[in-house]
Amino acid sequence: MPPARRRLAVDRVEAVGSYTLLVLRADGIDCGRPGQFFMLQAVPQPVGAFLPRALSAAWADQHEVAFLLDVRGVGTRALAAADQVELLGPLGHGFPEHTGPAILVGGGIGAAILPWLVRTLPGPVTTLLGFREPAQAVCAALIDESATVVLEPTLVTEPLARLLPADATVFACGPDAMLHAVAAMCAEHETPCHLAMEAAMACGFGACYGCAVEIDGEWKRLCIEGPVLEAGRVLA
Amino acid sequence: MPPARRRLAVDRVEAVGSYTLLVLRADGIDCGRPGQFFMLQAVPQPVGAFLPRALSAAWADQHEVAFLLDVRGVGTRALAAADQVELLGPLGHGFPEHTGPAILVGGGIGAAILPWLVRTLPGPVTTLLGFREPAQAVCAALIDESATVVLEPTLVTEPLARLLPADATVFACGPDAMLHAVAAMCAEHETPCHLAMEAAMACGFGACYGCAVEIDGEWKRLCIEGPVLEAGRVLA
Amino acid sequence: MSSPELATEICGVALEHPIVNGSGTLDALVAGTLGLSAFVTKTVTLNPRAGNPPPRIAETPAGMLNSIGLANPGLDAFCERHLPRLAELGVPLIVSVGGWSREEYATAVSRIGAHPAVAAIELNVSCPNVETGCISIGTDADETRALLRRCGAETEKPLLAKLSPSVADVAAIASAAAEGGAQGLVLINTVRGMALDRVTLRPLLGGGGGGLSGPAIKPVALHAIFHCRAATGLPIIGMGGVESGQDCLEFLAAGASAVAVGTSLFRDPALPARLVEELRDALRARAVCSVDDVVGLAHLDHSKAQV
Amino acid sequence: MSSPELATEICGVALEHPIVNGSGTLDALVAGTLGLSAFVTKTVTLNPRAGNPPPRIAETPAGMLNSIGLANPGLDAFCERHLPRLAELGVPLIVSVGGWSREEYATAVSRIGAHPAVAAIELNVSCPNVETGCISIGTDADETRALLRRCGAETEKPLLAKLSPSVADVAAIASAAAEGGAQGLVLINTVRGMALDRVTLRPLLGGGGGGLSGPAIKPVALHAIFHCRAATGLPIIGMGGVESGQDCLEFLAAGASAVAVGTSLFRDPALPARLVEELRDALRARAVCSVDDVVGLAHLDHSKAQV
Ligand SMILES: Cc1cc2nc3c(=O)[nH]c(=O)nc-3n(C[C@H](O)[C@H](O)[C@H](O)COP(=O)(O)OP(=O)(O)OC[C@H]3O[C@@H](n4cnc5c(N)ncnc54)[C@H](O)[C@@H]3O)c2cc1C
Ligand SMILES: Cc1cc2nc3c(=O)[nH]c(=O)nc-3n(C[C@H](O)[C@H](O)[C@H](O)COP(=O)(O)OP(=O)(O)OC[C@H]3O[C@@H](n4cnc5c(N)ncnc54)[C@H](O)[C@@H]3O)c2cc1C
Ligand SMILES: Cc1cc2nc3c(=O)[nH]c(=O)nc-3n(C[C@H](O)[C@H](O)[C@H](O)COP(=O)(O)O)c2cc1C
Ligand SMILES: Cc1cc2nc3c(=O)[nH]c(=O)nc-3n(C[C@H](O)[C@H](O)[C@H](O)COP(=O)(O)O)c2cc1C
Ligand code: FES
Ligand code: FES
Repeated sequence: MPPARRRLAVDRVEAVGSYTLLVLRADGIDCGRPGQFFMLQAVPQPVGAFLPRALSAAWADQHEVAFLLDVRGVGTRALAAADQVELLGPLGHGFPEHTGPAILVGGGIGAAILPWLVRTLPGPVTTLLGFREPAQAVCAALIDESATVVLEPTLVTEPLARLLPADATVFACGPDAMLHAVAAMCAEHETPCHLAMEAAMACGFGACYGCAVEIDGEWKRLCIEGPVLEAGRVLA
Repeated sequence: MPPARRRLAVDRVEAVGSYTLLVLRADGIDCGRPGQFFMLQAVPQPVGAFLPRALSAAWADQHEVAFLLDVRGVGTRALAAADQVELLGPLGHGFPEHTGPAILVGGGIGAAILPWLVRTLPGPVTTLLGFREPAQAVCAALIDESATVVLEPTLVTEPLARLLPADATVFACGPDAMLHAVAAMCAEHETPCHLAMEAAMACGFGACYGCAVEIDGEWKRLCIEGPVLEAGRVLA
Repeated sequence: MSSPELATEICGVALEHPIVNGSGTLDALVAGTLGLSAFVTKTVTLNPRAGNPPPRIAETPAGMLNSIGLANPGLDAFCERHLPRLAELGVPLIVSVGGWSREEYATAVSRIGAHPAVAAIELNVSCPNVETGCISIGTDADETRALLRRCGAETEKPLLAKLSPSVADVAAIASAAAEGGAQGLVLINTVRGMALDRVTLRPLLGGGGGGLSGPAIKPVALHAIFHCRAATGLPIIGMGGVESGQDCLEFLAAGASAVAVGTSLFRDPALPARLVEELRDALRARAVCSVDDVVGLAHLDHSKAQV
Repeated sequence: MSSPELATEICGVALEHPIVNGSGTLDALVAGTLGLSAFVTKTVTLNPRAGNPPPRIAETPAGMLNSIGLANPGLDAFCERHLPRLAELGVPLIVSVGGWSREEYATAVSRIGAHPAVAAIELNVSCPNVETGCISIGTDADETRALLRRCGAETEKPLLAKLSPSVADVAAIASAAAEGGAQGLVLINTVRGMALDRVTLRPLLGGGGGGLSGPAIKPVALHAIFHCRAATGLPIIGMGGVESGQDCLEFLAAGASAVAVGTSLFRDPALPARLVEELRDALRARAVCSVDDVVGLAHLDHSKAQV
């Protein structure tokens, strides 16, 4: 059974370079774990954004749950302007518990999922972030002060290539092309790798079958199987 | 050619008993004359109120244009909560110029159209207002401090009956049943009578043919012929 | 006043209240039944179907398009793996069946109808997301009649025909279904539509076109329900954009005996519970004793509604 | 970059830009032409029609229903009183014609086609707000073909067929119209729908049912345009919920040569001017030289769009 939808007040909205940080008062709700996601819709429902938007928590605690948004369309624009938000979640499977060394790879707004993950990893962390432009890279400070940041035309797979093979687990989030490149590199070096993926979602709780992604060689629901997947399940 | 649609800022919103006064900054636009109407839509457009709402100006001058709203549905509710409003108008034909004695008859939210009219009538005015409940009658003060106010089960046609025949012109606005009663009484006493009518309107400028009312014995567009009509045209 | 009676029935299937789900809009094995009074399965076909490639959904004004493409595990897996677990849900089970020929439907109906947990079977002759079969049957009165006859020979369970509004005269198809022996109707399936990618201006969905659902199609649903009820008198599961208790009231008045939710459920899984409350309140406010008193109300002494 | 070329043509009628109005959604004699590149009249019928009793409109999610019922002054009054004034508007004139039989259409086409100010004639075989005629023709391929043949014999002016999406296969009707000699298509008329009065729960509109228009039906329109273009290659005036320059772009890409606005015009009479600007900006942003370069773009090397 999916969690109950909750109406939460917006605590603050801040620009983080060209991204937007949306912080809700968590009201003590269970926010799950890093890598899980929520379906968010502004209140009142905006004209033209009939469906809620899937967003990964950037971090969450007893007091607040934060999202880093790339405001591109009508749904995210309405969220960035809202006083209240309907929130359904936490949904899906987040990152697995992990204690050893980790390499975090983020591309663009994919970095949004990393602040919380980095806070929960007890072992040594290396963070690699790739962006299209400097204004996007501002969010790196939310994740890891010592992150390696590259800008296009350099791809984040370049610094990753220099680190592999590594006795670490890779956690990656970003555009599909990046995820596939990262997964291929990790497979080649037999480095464990987990990908946080995206797909168009209408429900987030397995009802619509809209979020189909090729997993284990067949179309499966990303909201149920993922959004975090062991890379081998997607690469196959 | 209809006037240009304008986006106006809301100056203030006040409760007037159970009605709501919505005052916009007029920004120097031409607001027409008493009895004309405007199509209003809240900004941003509210979900569920796809069409603008037809509203008569309660009054207007260089600085402000005011509307008295009976907030019943999603469109008026959104207007009462808006910071900005899209406004198209003035539209239709208002009350004719009149210099002699006048009897104003308002029923329910029909009273909304009278404050402006009363201010522009140079001759003696008798105002009769009928409401369902005391909270609605609060708006009488906006129209005429010395208005005769009746509450259901008394109908506003009762005080009118006592005034007729009269050497005056009657101006009436209210529910259809009231308008037909008033028109019939005036016809009986050969008292000139003008009615401000309502119909469901999609456009307000003659485009949709939605606002059909039986006028001169056929379905005609209220937004073009009216909303103020010489009673004989509707009674026929 | 005592609480209004929400219990009702459709084709002999007793329902605690009139709110069920639309086929293909809930996986009760994952999400539970969310307070629905019956569970309708996603359409099952003889052979497994992977469904259409993504993207499978697109947002539209007050609605959405889907091109899922009848993704389902196929009859064998459904009967072996899903049915036993669906039987444990604790609410009546309505299984939706699709196919590419009369015989495919008949095979599925026979096997599914034999399962004791199945209360009724919905024949989906209206899926817009496949090229052939299914909707080609449901756009043809003769095919629809023949399909119902053929399937009726395979089961004692009530058969309901799920129809598409994307036809010239849905009431004529409904009448054909009734002649073929349908005990009920399910109205409406999605309306055929398409979205283009904003940037490439090519068809957005993996299946090309898709089916439009959500509040946008509510008026289309009310029209179909009203006219099919008038034409056949059959009990109807009504759906298409329902999102409030007022909507439920209107669907019942148009002629539905039960009301299904699909798209609006995606936004809020607590919707069924809220609808039950809102419907109860609405009936109470009207001093109506029972849901059944509202069913078909729109047909009483109305002089209009010719078109 | 120089300003993109917005000038185009439909069935040989030169247009300054692709934005026109939908039939029945503007009275240019009252409101002017609002910057439209051509004016399409409300549907004219042989005999005058009072139209349906009120209420004639109802608001719906992201759209509206209308049951105007083809209110019009009839052919004689139209030709004598309206046509001479419409001829003075200064933009090409497209007259929409409706009827209850082939001969009624033919009479109107012959008389209207003879007027020098008339650039083209639209045959409305798709009005959902009348019981018979009109849409009964447009839901039948043979009737549609025969109607076009019959009317083609009456005029040299281009004939466009305005079709309803409320059929099983609009592309089949479009193909029949093409076979009958239609030089163009007008897509889509409103979708059949109904609304109930919130309180009485009886049909709200004076005509019973009504036609659904506005953004809600945009996906239905794109689907119809895409498939009719693929089936016939005929030039199309596309419409159904258009409210932005992006919408215009998508309608052109789906296969429309001109784009009509109806319902969204009601909310803002300045819409045509805004659309022209937004379309110009959108073309410029894509470095496209001319509207014609976008028309039909959605059909290029798309592998999907089977349904
Ligand atoms: C599990 C998951 C986690 C996500 N986390 C984040 C996050 O932390 N921050 C963030 O900015 N974005 C995130 N996204 C992407 C986010 O959901 C989309 O950016 C957003 O839906 C686009 O909405 P919009 O209103 O800006 O754009 P619109 O153009 O209005 O979106 C139109 C439609 O397309 C869909 N859509 C468009 N792009 C995407 C996309 N990339 N993925 C899924 N659906 C899309 C939307 O759901 C919507 O229905 C996540 C997506 C998923 C599936
Ligand atoms: C010329 C004219 C002047 C008016 N002046 C005023 C005024 O000064 N103050 C005021 O409160 N109201 C006035 N009205 C009525 C006002 O337009 C409706 O009350 C309002 O449309 C109802 O909107 P809603 O959002 O509250 O209700 P909803 O229930 O959301 O309305 C639903 C739909 O029904 C239509 N509708 C419902 N009732 C009416 C009605 N009585 N007349 C026309 N359309 C209706 C609406 O336009 C809308 O499309 C006027 C109407 C007209 C035609
Ligand atoms: C994502 C999705 C999948 C659907 N799958 C099916 C299906 O498998 N079989 C079927 O008969 N209807 C299917 N439908 C149609 C719904 O059951 C319902 O008829 C339609 O969506 C209208 O209701 P709504 O507006 O409440 O969603 C589907 C609808 C959606 C949105
Ligand atoms: C109020 C109204 C009246 C209409 N009258 C006619 C008509 O007389 N003839 C016709 O062919 N179409 C008529 N239409 C249909 C429109 O021309 C158009 O096809 C349809 O509304 C879809 O476009 P839209 O969503 O932009 O309104 C009418 C539509 C509306 C809303
Ligand atoms: S988002 Fe609906 S099934 Fe995954
Ligand atoms: S409101 Fe549209 S014609 Fe009068």
